[in-house]
Amino acid sequence: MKQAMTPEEIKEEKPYLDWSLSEREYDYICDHLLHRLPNYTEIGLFSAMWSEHCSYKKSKPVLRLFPTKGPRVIQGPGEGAGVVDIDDGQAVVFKAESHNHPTTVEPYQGAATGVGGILRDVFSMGARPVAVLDSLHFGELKNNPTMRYKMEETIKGVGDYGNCMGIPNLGGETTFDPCYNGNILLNAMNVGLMNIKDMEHGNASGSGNLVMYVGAKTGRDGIHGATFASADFSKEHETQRSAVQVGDPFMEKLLMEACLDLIIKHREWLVGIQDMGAAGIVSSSAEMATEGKSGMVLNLNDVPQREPNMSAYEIMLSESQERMLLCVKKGYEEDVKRIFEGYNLEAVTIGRITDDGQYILLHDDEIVCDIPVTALTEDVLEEKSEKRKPKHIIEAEKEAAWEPKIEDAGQTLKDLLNQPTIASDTFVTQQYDSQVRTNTIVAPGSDAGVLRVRGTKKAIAMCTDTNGRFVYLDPRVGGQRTVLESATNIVASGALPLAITDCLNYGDPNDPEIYWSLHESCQGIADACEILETPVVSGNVSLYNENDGEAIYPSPMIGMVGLIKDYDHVIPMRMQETGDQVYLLGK
Amino acid sequence: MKIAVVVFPGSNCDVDMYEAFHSVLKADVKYVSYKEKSLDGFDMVALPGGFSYGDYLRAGAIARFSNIILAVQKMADEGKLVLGVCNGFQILTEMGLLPGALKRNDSLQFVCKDADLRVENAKTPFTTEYQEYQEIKIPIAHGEGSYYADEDVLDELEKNNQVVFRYIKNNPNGSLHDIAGICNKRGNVLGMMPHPERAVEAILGGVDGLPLFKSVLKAGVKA
Amino acid sequence: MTTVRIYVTYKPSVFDPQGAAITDSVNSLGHTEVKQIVVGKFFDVTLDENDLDKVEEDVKDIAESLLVNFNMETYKTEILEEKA
Amino acid sequence: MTTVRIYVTYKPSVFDPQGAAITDSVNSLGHTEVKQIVVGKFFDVTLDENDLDKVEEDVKDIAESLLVNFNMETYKTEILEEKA
Ligand SMILES: Nc1ncnc2c1ncn2[C@@H]1O[C@H](COP(=O)(O)OP(=O)(O)O)[C@@H](O)[C@H]1O
Repeated sequence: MKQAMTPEEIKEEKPYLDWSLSEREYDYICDHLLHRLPNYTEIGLFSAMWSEHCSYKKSKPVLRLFPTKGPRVIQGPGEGAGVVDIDDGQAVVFKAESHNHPTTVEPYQGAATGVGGILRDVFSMGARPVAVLDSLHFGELKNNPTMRYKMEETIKGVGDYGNCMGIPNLGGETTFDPCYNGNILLNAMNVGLMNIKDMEHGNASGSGNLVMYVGAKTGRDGIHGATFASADFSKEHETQRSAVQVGDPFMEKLLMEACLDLIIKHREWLVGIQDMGAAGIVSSSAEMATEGKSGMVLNLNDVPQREPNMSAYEIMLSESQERMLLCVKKGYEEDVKRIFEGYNLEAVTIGRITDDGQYILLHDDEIVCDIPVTALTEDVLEEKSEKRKPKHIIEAEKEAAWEPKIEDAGQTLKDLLNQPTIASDTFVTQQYDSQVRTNTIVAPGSDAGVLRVRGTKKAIAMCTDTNGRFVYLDPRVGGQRTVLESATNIVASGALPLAITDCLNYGDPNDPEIYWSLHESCQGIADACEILETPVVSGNVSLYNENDGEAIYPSPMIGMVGLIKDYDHVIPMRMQETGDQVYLLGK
Repeated sequence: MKIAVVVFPGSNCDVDMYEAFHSVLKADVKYVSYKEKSLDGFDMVALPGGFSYGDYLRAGAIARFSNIILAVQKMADEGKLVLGVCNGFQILTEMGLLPGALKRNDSLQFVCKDADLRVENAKTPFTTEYQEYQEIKIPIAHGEGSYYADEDVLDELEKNNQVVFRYIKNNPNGSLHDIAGICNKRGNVLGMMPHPERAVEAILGGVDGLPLFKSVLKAGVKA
Repeated sequence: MTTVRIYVTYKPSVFDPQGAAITDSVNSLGHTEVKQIVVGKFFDVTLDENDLDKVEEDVKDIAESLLVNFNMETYKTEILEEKA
Repeated sequence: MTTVRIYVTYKPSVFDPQGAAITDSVNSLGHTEVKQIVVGKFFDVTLDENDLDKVEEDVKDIAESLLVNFNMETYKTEILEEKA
């Protein structure tokens, strides 16, 4: 397959600008990393790997604010998911991830694949996913049938995927605010359990070891997620092409059972395993090789493909769902294949590990990429951002604090209960299987979901909390409050808070006011985490949540997990008996 | 009494069913793969809930071509106990061991909640530990649970007392005659949408499913 | 190669909640001229077979053993295209 | 009265897990001559309208505003029958 442009044409025409790689970055790649002009495939890989989504180049300085260590933390941020010790050789494994753009564009599939992606992050660690939580934020429902449709489809997408996988939904939140009119938020969290001895890493090392691919075939789905998300919507109508990623929960169920089987029963065959998430094969393979301080050679003709005539660039960047990448010890190729065959899945060798640190791709007998692995993963230019206190906050500080006037408390209560954000969520939670696998002690509808750890007296509590409006008005206190809200939800269920995960949902960070809010609110989250001794063990950043230049409220989501030593101490939220006394604690 | 829980690709309440027999009732239960051809040596087989083959065509439609299905048929013919819950019920209708079919819920939505049921027939080997017309609460969790059969089939079911569980108060899915579970004429094959295996421990919300498990274990002792 | 389209619908006696829901929402969008909407699915089956008798036999078997549930559904077939 | 059939399918580049799973199972039933099964849905819309231009306009609006998801699907229409 011919490259679409020559290196010289790329230098001249600068197509990478459309893929959100800057001229400064391009020059840096040419002059300092490659000492030559990159070809079309290579520059495509750089633009994906150096995107905010993969590199965190904008948000890294902010993420450094978070405390990430603690006596129970076995694995903090950086792997598929965070791992926290819950005694007896067991650990709870969890992470949250956003899928805001895909859900805004195609709510059902966006939500479904959001759930699917976060499950793979957890089971690739060697943990069995035991609960899903979903944090949903929609625009206004009133007089807005499109938003109602999007809401219904989003909920259906979350439900269908988790239900089909047989992973109970243990909680979440559903809020409505005009700031999400043009940009829905879907954050999915997954919690898994494992025996610490089974923990796996996204690692590829050992010259001569194999790179194997398993799961769904590769199509042209979600290529350049970022460009797709911002592409003019109406143009899409006329074409026969679609980059929508479609979820296949049945495939994922097989993949999950097969991977857990392999990890738990045959870990000596395996060097590492990682799911293919954003930026597909390139990000999973380059990250694994970096982790293992290795090089890698992949033959793209061996990658299972769903569509004919895919270019190297398309194969590498495809975001087709339900795929995993494995590094397998030399000599165990056939054994690994046999495990997957047992689940009607085909595992295919697509490459091998080398020790020269180079990332080499072959396609149709040509070398289409030959660059140092770390150029993709570690040499990313961090970007400085400007901060400026938002005008609306400065203005508000000059005014006297607003005092609510309540004339008719009964009416005010009714008005409050009428708010979709506050009204009953049964409509949502009824569509989710919350009991499958029979460990659910407290289902959605309480402060936190509570799940028994089968075979022990232990239980884990979990919840998600977001408070966009609060954070918008006072990012520092809003960030603190959000963590505190989670902690009170966990404590009220009878559990000790252990650690948190997060999704940082914000607008364009190049806007100094938004960056200031991002920084301040994360400082607030960090403050609260320090005091509550709940380190951040995993998380996700979603920037550029805007529509027509209107940003969403800064909306960090906190997902917290707590431990209950004896589930007989679980406290349900409901009033228990007539005649019981009611107390108000605190100020 | 030896019980088999069949695992199809996409089964996901296999654990629920297994643990109800194993941890709660301390019965002799084993997982059996859908690839097996024989259930010899077992006295009962349970087809669990879930999404066999993703329910991608109709729920249960593809699973019924598995090897194990002939063995299930054989158990039914021999008068041994066959229990299908949720997806298992759908498979039993697809393979023709039970009449009728399960359609998409009238609401077009998946529904997970406690359902109020009445035990309409307490004489089957699955229900002897219930009282006739006892009202019970059992969780449901399905998207395709609306029972449908032609008029004459429904008449036949009613006449032979084959409707074992019926929804009361509120029909959650639009099933005809409020049917939640039916058995075959002989009474040794039961299919039901609600999940009795999810109602066997008080800590998880209720124990109204326990009598069903006690009934089958008692039937096993007598047999 | 031959491609056959198999149309599957509910039997007329079976209530179709989806059809009813769609008809309602089309009406409430202002299209009151719409009296009924019946929903069905179709399967385009491409077979490596050109003998039409054989094709008919294969398709009948596939439809009746798997694609159609006679308790609630009926079907029709139509040949879409044949090529060597 | 006029009845129009609206056929809705995934765009060719969109992955269809349902079609893939059904093809697999048809193959494993022994029908190895089957190379591909594509799944689609159809809507038979009956309108109280005989002016075919008007029918076409109505059907286009119904399909595009409600029945078809342009992110992933395309559609075709066909007039099934007209009667007064
Ligand atoms: N999208 C959702 N998924 C799962 N559970 C949800 C969802 N939305 C709300 N819930 C559940 O409904 C209950 C009420 O939610 P919410 O109104 O946010 O309560 P609170 O403000 O007390 O946290 C919670 O138990 C929550 O877990």
